[in-house]
Parts: sequence; C-alpha cells; structure tokens
Amino acid sequence: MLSLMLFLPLAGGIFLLFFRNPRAIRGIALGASLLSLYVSIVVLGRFDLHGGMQLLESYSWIPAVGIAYRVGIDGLSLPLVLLTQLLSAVSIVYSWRVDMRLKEYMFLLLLLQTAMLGVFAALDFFLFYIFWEVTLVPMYFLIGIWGGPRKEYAAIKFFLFTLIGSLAMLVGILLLYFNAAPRTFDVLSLIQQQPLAGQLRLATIAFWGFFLSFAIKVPMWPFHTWLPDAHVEAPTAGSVILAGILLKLGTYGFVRYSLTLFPQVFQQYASLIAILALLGIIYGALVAMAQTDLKKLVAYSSVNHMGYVMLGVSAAAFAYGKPDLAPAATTALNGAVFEMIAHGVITGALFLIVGVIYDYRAHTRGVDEFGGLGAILPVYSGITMVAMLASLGLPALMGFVAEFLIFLGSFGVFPGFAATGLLGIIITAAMFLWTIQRIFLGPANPRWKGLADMDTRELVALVPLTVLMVIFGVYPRPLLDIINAAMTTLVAALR
Amino acid sequence: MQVGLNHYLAVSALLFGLGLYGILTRRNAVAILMGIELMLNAANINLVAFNRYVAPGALAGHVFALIIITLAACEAAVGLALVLAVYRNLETIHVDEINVMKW
Amino acid sequence: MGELAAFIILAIVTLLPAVVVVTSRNLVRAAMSLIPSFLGVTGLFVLLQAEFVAGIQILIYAGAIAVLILFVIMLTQGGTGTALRQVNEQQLVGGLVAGALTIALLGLLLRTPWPLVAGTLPRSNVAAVGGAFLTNFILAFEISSLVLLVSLVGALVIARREQ
Amino acid sequence: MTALAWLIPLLPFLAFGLIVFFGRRLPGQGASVAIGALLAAAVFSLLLFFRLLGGAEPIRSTINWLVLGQQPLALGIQVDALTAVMLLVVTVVGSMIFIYSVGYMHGDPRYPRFFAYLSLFAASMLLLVLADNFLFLYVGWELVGLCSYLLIGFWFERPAAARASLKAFITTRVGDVFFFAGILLVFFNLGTLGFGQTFEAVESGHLSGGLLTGIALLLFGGAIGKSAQVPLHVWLPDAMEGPTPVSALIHAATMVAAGVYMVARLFLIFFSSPDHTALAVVAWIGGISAFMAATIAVVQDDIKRVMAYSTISQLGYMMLGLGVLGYTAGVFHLMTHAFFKALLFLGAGSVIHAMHTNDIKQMGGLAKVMPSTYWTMLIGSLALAGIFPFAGFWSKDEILTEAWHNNPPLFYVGLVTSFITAFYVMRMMFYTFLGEPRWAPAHESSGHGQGTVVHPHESPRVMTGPLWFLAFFAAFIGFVGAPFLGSPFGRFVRFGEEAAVPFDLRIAVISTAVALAGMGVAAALYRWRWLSPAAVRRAFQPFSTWAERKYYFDDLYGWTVVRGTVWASRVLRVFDIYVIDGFVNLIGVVFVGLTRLYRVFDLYVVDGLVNLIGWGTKALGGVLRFVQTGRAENYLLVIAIGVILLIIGGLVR
Repeated sequence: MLSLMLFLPLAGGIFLLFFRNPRAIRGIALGASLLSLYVSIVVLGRFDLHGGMQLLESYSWIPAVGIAYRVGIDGLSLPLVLLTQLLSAVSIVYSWRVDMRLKEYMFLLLLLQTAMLGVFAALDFFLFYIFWEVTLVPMYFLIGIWGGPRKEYAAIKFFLFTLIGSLAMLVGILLLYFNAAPRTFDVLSLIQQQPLAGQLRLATIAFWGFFLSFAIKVPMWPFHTWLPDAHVEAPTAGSVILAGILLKLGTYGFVRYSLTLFPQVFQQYASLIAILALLGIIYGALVAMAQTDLKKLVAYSSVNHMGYVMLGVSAAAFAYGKPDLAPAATTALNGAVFEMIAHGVITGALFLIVGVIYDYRAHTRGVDEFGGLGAILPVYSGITMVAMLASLGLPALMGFVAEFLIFLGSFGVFPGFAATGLLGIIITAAMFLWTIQRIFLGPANPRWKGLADMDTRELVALVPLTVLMVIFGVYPRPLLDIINAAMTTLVAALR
Repeated sequence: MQVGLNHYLAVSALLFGLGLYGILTRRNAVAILMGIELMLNAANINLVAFNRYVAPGALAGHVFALIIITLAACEAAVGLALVLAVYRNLETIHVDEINVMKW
Repeated sequence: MGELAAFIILAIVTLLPAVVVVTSRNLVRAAMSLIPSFLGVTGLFVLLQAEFVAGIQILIYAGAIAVLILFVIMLTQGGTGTALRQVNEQQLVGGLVAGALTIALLGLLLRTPWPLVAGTLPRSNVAAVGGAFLTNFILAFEISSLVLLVSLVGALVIARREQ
Repeated sequence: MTALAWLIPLLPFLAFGLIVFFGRRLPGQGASVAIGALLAAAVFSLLLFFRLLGGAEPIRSTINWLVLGQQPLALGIQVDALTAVMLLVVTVVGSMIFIYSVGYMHGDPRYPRFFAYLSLFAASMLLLVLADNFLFLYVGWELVGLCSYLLIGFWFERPAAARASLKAFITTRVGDVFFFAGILLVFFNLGTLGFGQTFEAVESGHLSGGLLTGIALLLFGGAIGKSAQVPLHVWLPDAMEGPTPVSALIHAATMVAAGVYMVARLFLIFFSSPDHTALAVVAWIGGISAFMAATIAVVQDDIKRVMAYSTISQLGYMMLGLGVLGYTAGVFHLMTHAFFKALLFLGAGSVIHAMHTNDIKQMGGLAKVMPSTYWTMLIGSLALAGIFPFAGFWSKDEILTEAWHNNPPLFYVGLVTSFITAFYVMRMMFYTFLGEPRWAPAHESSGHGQGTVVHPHESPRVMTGPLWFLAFFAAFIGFVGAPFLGSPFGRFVRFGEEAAVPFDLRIAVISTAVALAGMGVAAALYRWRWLSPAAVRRAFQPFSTWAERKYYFDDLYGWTVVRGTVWASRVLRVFDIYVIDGFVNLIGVVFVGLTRLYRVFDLYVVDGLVNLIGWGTKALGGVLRFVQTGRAENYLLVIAIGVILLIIGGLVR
C-alpha cells in the first residue's frame, strides 16, 4: 500500500514521457498526482491513531550489508505525506500554463513528489539517504531551466549547499552503522539499541554531522543564504514545493533522527540551537522587512517560521532527562510539527500568490512598484490577506495554533528564550502588515489598472489551501490528534 | 729444487701479460694478432702443465691444447683475411683510425 | 737439477722474444721474433712430456701461423711503414693494466692450492691422444674440423679481390 | 440555555460568512443580514440577562479544543453577571451603530464588505466577552484587533488610513505580546488555561507573591495596548481615520473597553497580588492616562480627535476606578461610557456627514440647522461632563468616592480631570453648534464666504433614530446604579461579598461643582468671550505646547521603534548579503582559486618531473656517447679492466 503510494507519481511521470501533445501530458500528470493523493487518503483511513509505526513494508535489498527497503508511516510522517501530496497536486494544477518543455517539467515535479514521499516514509538510512539526494536533482533542474535571470548561480548554490550537508550526514549514518551491534541500517532497531549511547565523542560527531545537513535544509540562521536566491530564481511551482515541503525535510530529520538517536548530545547543545533558532526568528523577520523583492520577502519569512519550529524542537531536546518537563516537551513538539504543516500550507499559498501576480500579470516582484491593488483585484487581495494574516499568527487561523503550542511548550522548558521569541511575533506582524500596506492599500497605482483578477486555474490552486488554513485554525483536533499520538510515544520513548 | 706446477703457471702468466700488453698498445692490426697468439700459447702452457701435474691419468689437457692450436690457426687465417680486406678498402690497418663503428 | 736449468733457459727463450714481439718498432722484427717464442713454448711442452703437442705446436704455430703473419705484413705496407708510430696513445694505460692483470693472475694462480697428483703420463701419448680424440672428445674433434673448414672458406672469400 | 449562549457569537459570525460570499446579492446588500443577526444576539443576551437577574446559576459549557499529551485542553464559554452586562452593552450599542451606519455608509463602493467586517467584529467581541479561558479571550482579543485594523483601513485609498491601521495593529500587537506572555506564565505554572482553575489556584495560594503580580502586570500590559492607556495610546487618535460608525463602535464603546473588561474579569488575580501592588499600578496608569489625554483633548481642533482623547481619558477613569478597588464603579462607568460616548461619536458623525469636514474651527451655529443632532449631543456632553441627572454623573461619582476612600491622591487627579473634561466637551459644543457660522451656505454666491462652501442639513431619520435611542439611555441608564434606588447595579455586578462604598453626598456635590466650573470657564472663553483662547494658551505656555505635540510620544516612537527597526532591517539585509552570502561566495572563489592552483601545480610540477626524467636520460645518453669511440683497443682495455676488477672482487670476498 505504502510503496504503491510512493511510486505512483514516478510511474505517472514515466508514463507521460511517451506522450507528445501537452493536454495529455497535463492530464496524466494531474491524474498520477491525484491518484497518489487518493491512495494516501486511503492510508489515512487505515491509520490507527495509537498504533505507532504502521503499514511497515520490508524487502531485503542488500542483505550482506544489512540494507533493506523498509518503509513505514506514523503520526509524524503521515501529516507531512498528506501535505506533500496536497502541495504537489496544487503546484501541478498551477503550472497548467507552463509551455516551455512541459514534459520534463511535469516529469520532474512527479519525480520530486516521489522522492519527498520517500524521505518521509523511509525507515532505512540507506533508502532515506537515496531519497534525500534524489530530491535535490529535480529541484536543481527546476531552478536551473525554468528559473529567473540568475538561475544557474542559484541552482548550483542550492545544490552544493545541500550536498555538503548530506555528506556530513553520511558520516553520521556510517558512524551509527558501524557501532550498531548487528550492523544494520534499520532506523527502528537503531533507535532501539542507541548504538552511540556509550561513546559521547562519537555521538557528538555524528550529531553534528546530522545537524549540519538538517540545519542547511531547515534553513537555520547561518546556513540560510541559499534560500532567498533559490526562491527568487525558482519557478512558482518549484518554490511552492521548495518552501512547502523541502524545508520540512530538515525539521522532520531533526525530530525523527537527531532527537531520537542522540538525545544526550542534543540536550547538551539544545540551548545553542535555540539561540540559532531565535536568531532565525528575529533576523529573518527584520531582513524580510527590508526586502524589495516579494519572493525574497516570503523566503525570509520562511526562515522566520522555521525558526519557531526549531525553537520548539530544541525545547523538546532540552527537556530530555527531566521527567517533569515531559508534558511541556510534548506540547513543544506538537507545536513544532503542527507549525511544519501550517507553514507548508501558508507559505505554499503565499508563493502561489506571488506567482499569480508575477507570472502572467505584472512580471515584477518589486513590492514598492505595487500599490492600491486592493481595489483592482478584490478576490486576490482577499485571499492574500487571509494567507498573510495566517502567516503572522492571527488566531482562528492555522499559524496561531502552531505558534501558541510552540510557545506553551518552550516557555515551560526555557522561559528566557521563549520570551525573546515573543519579540519575533511583533516584528513578523509588522513585516507582513507593512507588505500588505505597500501592495494593497494606498491610492490605486494607475500602472496596474487593467490587471485581471484570478482565473479558475489559480483559484483551484489557492482556495483549498485557504480553506485548510481556516479549518485547522478554528478546530485543529483532527490533525493535532495524529501528531499528538506520535509525539507522546516519541517523548515517552526518549525517557 | 724440483720444477713444479707453479713455475709453469708463472711463465704462462707472464707470457699472457706480455700478449695482453701487445694487444692494448699496438696500433697495427697484425701486431694485435701476434699478441693474441702469445696469449693462446700461454693458455696452452697452462693446460699442458695442469695435465702433467694435476690430471696425469687422462690426456684431456693435451686434447684441449691441440683444439686450441687448430682454432688459433683458423682464427689467424680469418683475422689476417679481414686485415687484408680492411687494408684494401681503407688503405690503413691502424686500428685507432678504423672507427667506422663510432656511434 | 738439469731439468730446472732447462726450464729456466726455455722460459727465457719464450719470454724475451715475446717482449720483442710486443715492443719492437719494426713490424717484421716483431714477426720474426715470434718464432723463437713459439719454439720456447715447444720446449716447455717437451719438458712436460707432451711430445705430440710439441710437434703439432711446431708444425702449426711456428710453421704456418708465423709464416702467414709475415705474408700479411708483406702484403700490407708493413715493411715499408716502419717509420710510422706503432704504438697507440693508450700505451701507458695498457701497460699498467697488463701488468696489473699479470700480477693478479700470478697472485691468483700461485696462491691457490692445486691438488697435485703424482703420476706419469701414458708412454706414447700420441696414441693416447688419438684414442682420446676419437672416444671421449669425438664431438670436439668433429666441431674443430668443421671450424677449420668454415674458416678456410671464410678467409678465401674475405681476402679474394673482386674482379 | 447553553445553546443560546453559543449562538450569540455564532450568529454574527454566520452573518459575516454570508456577506463575504454573497454580499451584493443579500437583502440590503448584506446590511439587513448583519443587523438582523446582531438584533437576534441582543434578544438572546436580554433573555440571559433577565435569567441571571432572576438569580439563575451562571452558565458554563466547554469543548475539548485540543489534546496535548494525555490531558485535553478544555475551552468554553461562561455567562455570569459581568458577561451579561457586557453582552447587553455590545449588542445594544452595536445594533444602534449598525443601523446608523446604513445611512452613513450609503453609496460606498464596498458597502457589503463594511458590514461583513462589522459582523466579524461583533462576533469576536462577543466571543471575547463570553470566554471562560485565556485562549478564547486571547483569540477574541486578536480578532477584535484584526477587525479594528480592517475597519480603520476601510478607505484604504487614503494613505493616512493605511498607515493608521498598520499603526493600530502593531501597537495593540505589542500589548498582546505582553498578554500572551502572561498567559504562558499562567499555563507554565498551572498547566491550565481556564479562569475557574486559575481562580482556584490563586485562592489556594498556589499562585501568589511576586509571580502573581508579574502575571497581573503582564496581563495588564495587554489591557494597556488594547485600551490605549498611556504608553501605548498613540494609535487611538490615528484610528479616527476610519469611518465614524467604526470609531463609535470600536474605538469608543466596545473594543477599547475590552482592556477594562479583562481587568474586571481577572480582578481576583489583580486583587490578590500582595498589598494590591497590581491594582495600584492599574490605578496610577489609569490616572495618568486620564489626566494627560484630557489635557491633549483641550487643544484638538478635529472633532473626532477630541472624542478620541476623551475616550482615552474616560478609559483611564475606568482603570482608576478598578485600581482603587472600585470593581462595581469601574464596570458601571464602562457601561455608561459606552452609551454616551457612542452617542457623541455618532453625533459627530452626522455633523461630519453634513459638513464634510472634521475641523470644528470651520463649523459653528449648527444648532439651528441640525437640531436633533445638537440636542442629542448636548445630552451626551452633559453625561460625559458628569452633570446630575445624566449617566456620567453616577458612575464618575462612584469612582471618585472609591478613590476618596482608598487612594486620596488619585481622587484629586480624578477631580482635575473631570474639570478638564467638562471644559473640552463644552469647548467642542460651543465651536460646533453655537456662535456664528464660519461657513458660507451653498446657495449664496461664494464671493465673500470665507468658510468652505457647504450646505449642512439634518441627517436622515435612519441616523437620527439611533441618536435619540442612545440619548435616552445616556440620560437614564445612570439610575440603574443610583444609590437611592438601592444601587441595583452594585448588587448585581459586584466582586466578592463586601458591598460597594456607600454613596457620599459631599463628594457628589464637589464633583458636580467642579464639572459646572469647567463648563463655566469654557463658556467664558468661547461663548461670552471674556478671555481670548490664545491668551490662555500663552499663559499655560510650556504645558500647552506639550499638549499640542501630544507629549512627543509619536515622535519618540517614530524615532526609536519605527526608525530603529527599519534601520536594523536595512543593516541586517546588507549584513546578510555581504557577510554571510559574501562568506559563501568567498568559499566559492577560494575553491576556484584552489582548482586553478592545482592546474598550475599539476602542469609544472608533475609534468615537469616527467619531462625532467626524459631530458635526464637524453643528457646521460649524450655523456655516454663519447665512450663509444669505435676503436677496438679502447673496448679491449675496458674488458681487461673489468677482468681485473672481477678478480679483485673474487679475492676480496
């Protein structure tokens, strides 16, 4: 069942290579993606809330070395899988009007979808590493071919940055592999036997290896410079997926691997990582405020949001070993994972919104060149308003619930950092509202007089995301229970 | 004092040295041949002396000496034929002038 | 006692002409002094009771080879060119090397303890040699005859004047 | 009954949903849907009010909003005395304003959207009032902030409105962050968000001492932001950029009162902080805001700015009331203020609607032209000044008696402020309605008209109707708390068991005298012209310029916070590009340099070595060439030497 879901998009991708006329290609691409989405919904139906790791599939691949195709899903990866499916389907719908080399474009999107699903479902380090690397390739081409003016620079920078990180991770994986008693790559058994529990020095090296790779992906403060470039140059659908899901690979990695495999070391450095997260929050918001390019602004806001996630994760890490802080750690983790989903939906929508203005209408992303669009594009400004308000954490929208939980949790673990994090809320609010003001409010800019409002393609892409933001903002129970079950078991296992 | 093996060896060694000196210092090809003949005689002396003092049972030394003599004859004949041919072609038989084989 | 005196005389008769052969400026004198040296060697052979070998020595060496050398000297301006320098430039080095080698050989030969065996040679060693030739050394005998033939033909071919 | 309670906030919310999606096509372009929803809510709150009045138990109902770890987070709503009063205020005043704005916003291109925002505001305000836990309170709190942002910036074509809405949201957001920090602190200590559990913990002493004061002050930080108290009051005057019904509803009656309501709702926390430090802070901040805002109001020329500063001042009064342990007094003043301030704003709205200008210096003599507006606003002003029969007198008097008993210095501050209040409200009335008209009626040729060309007329019935309704309440709502009727309000809404401080005639007389004096001075300056206002301004020279410059708060914030953040963001942007990106590019350049270095190294060193060997062999060959002399005797010599060496070698070993 799970493998079917994983490889359906890829199968669709290969299948569409044999067709020539664009209508067929688009149909198959959307079909494959929707079918995979349907399968994942069936998986959701089958998913038993308190079952821990389910739908396990394991076929031996290279038995000599202990590598097997192990795939499974639990409360942490299921929401992310659903998010991937949703955003991929949305971005395929959005890129309906792409005409340059459509076949490769759709193939790359589907390949990317399979790779991302793989990363979330993989339970074998070798398989995880393969999918992790495979995600890079399509994104590199997406940026490199369909990108903006400086696309080569951005694509290469993106690729190299993440590659260096993943090499560091490889060191970590191998350290784990060689210290494991029966020499295996199986994540579950590695978590069981905690191979590096004893040697602190090795564990630290492995931890920093994993940290570098995930931190680049998140991106955390010092390693974030690839993100704005990659986003500015990436095509809209590309940056939707890049911001929507690829950033989550890093945080997912932190929660799934760093937290469970190196709890003592992570706890030691938790305060340092928290500081980096805080820097991400405040630094991201401030720099976003100074941006003139809308896409770069949203990119830096992602740095800001992922800072919150990392604040939650480092809070959970800091609470390792202190049983009384367990509830706070669970809340922080719940908040962090919920924020991942929330950020995925919201920033996905934001990038689509930027795309709507940029791709076929104004062809410029300068925030100051707009003004008074509120009157000209009512529907568009309505949806953007909702997305931006959700992003700055307005209650009754998805962003608030996540931030609320993160602060509830991290305040319990280290009040000092959480308090400074609160400062971030004001700056984020100021940044987004200033953007809204520069684009939508003020006198109607004559230059954009004739702009058409959103067409069906864009509406079909954006409306589901906006509806999701409101639903999960008002009543987050359904999504949160899945995450909560997984997080409670994870935190309990940590003790 | 009895004439022993060493005496003969001494004579043959001296004769051999003289022959060698002849070869190394003479410019004339024929003189060199003469030197060679002397060295061969020295060798014969040795052989016969060894036969007489070391292995009187069999005449191996004599046989060897005889073969050397015959070969010396052949060698002299061919050598001199060569010298004649060289003389006819290069009008000189001074060895140091014949350096056709120079690199 | 007489044997020692004979030995010494024969040694001198062998070595002195050899020195003349090697050093004389006049090529013909060198060639002519070659013969007494051969005769001295024949005497030594006689002392060593090797009559047959002595005979052959006289026959081939003194008789044939010396004459042959004289002929060649005569054919190649040998007689006339005595004024030319007969010695090449590496005379000094050659002498030294020859001396060194002689000393080395002497040192080598005299100091090695040869296994002397007392015994007498067979009476008439001609028959013995003839027998040895055709029994133990038949191969050497045949090959030397072949060599003789080849060198004979070779010498003729090389020395012949093309028409 | 609980279903009814849930319905109250949901109805306006549904109205909002309907209007957003089907705006134009709804009856009355969405207006009637909005008004209908709110009126229904008003009826329900009346029902609940009378049930509670009849001594019924407060209603409570909760839902499991989300589960964290094992323990679920139960959130819900409650209706007790305080909530019932607030429900009434919000729904009644709200519906009046809704009806009023049908006339006021008539013909606006985005008419349905205005009512959508108003309904959303009403829904979130009701949610805020009904909340029984910190989270719903905070959600309502933020949503109300959002609606004020949307409504202030409703005419977003005007850049001033856009900036004002941004300023409002950010400043309230600063307050909200303190509020959020307070909530986190509560949750951190108690693990629950419900008010009930929190009050139990406070009573049981589990939460006490400095921590409790800290929490109280943090929560009060939120109130300062929302109710525009001293440090964070700068946004309210600018919020006047929004349409007048908005100012009336949000920035006079309901939203700004949320801060006071929050302090009242969590009064136990403030009350039980050691020796009432929290309450003292509340009182003093209230006092300072009241006095300062009143002084600024005196020098304002824009009719709505005057009202705005008067609101800040009155809110300061309520905080002062609550601060001096006058729980009932504070809440009572909140209710009365809601009515007469809404009335004054709507009156000002109809004046602006007629005159198309806010500047009172360009009005005058409108009494005859707009009689009903004039009379209703007169009632409102008298109520605000606190003259005997009107509502303001009773509530302000109660606050002053409470202040007199618990915190005398604040009593004097209160007294002076009421003097200034009476002064500026009368000044506004004289400028607007009495005296000679400073505008030229339209039909005359505008040759000599020195004022603007305009033709003032009385507002349509749909606007004057609500004015009279509110005027009735402004006049008689006071009697609800009147002592000689046994202060029914005091018995209904009170904190703990001890009754409110008994009515003190002496204070009532003093306060009325001070109010009358204030009005007298205003009349002297503006009606009978004994003194010229310019002379008075010169007399109070240092203070009046301060007041005109609004105590330099705006410039202070402008310089420090706004310019600071913008500067910081610009510096960080440059830092980010040159330092971090620079570092990354540096690594790139370094590696390219290294690769070039390798190429050179490879070319010269490794290749060089290979060539060297080749060259070496050739050279050696050249040297050895001379050995091959071609002369036989040299070779013989070499052979001889070889033999000698061999012999020596053999001998030696």
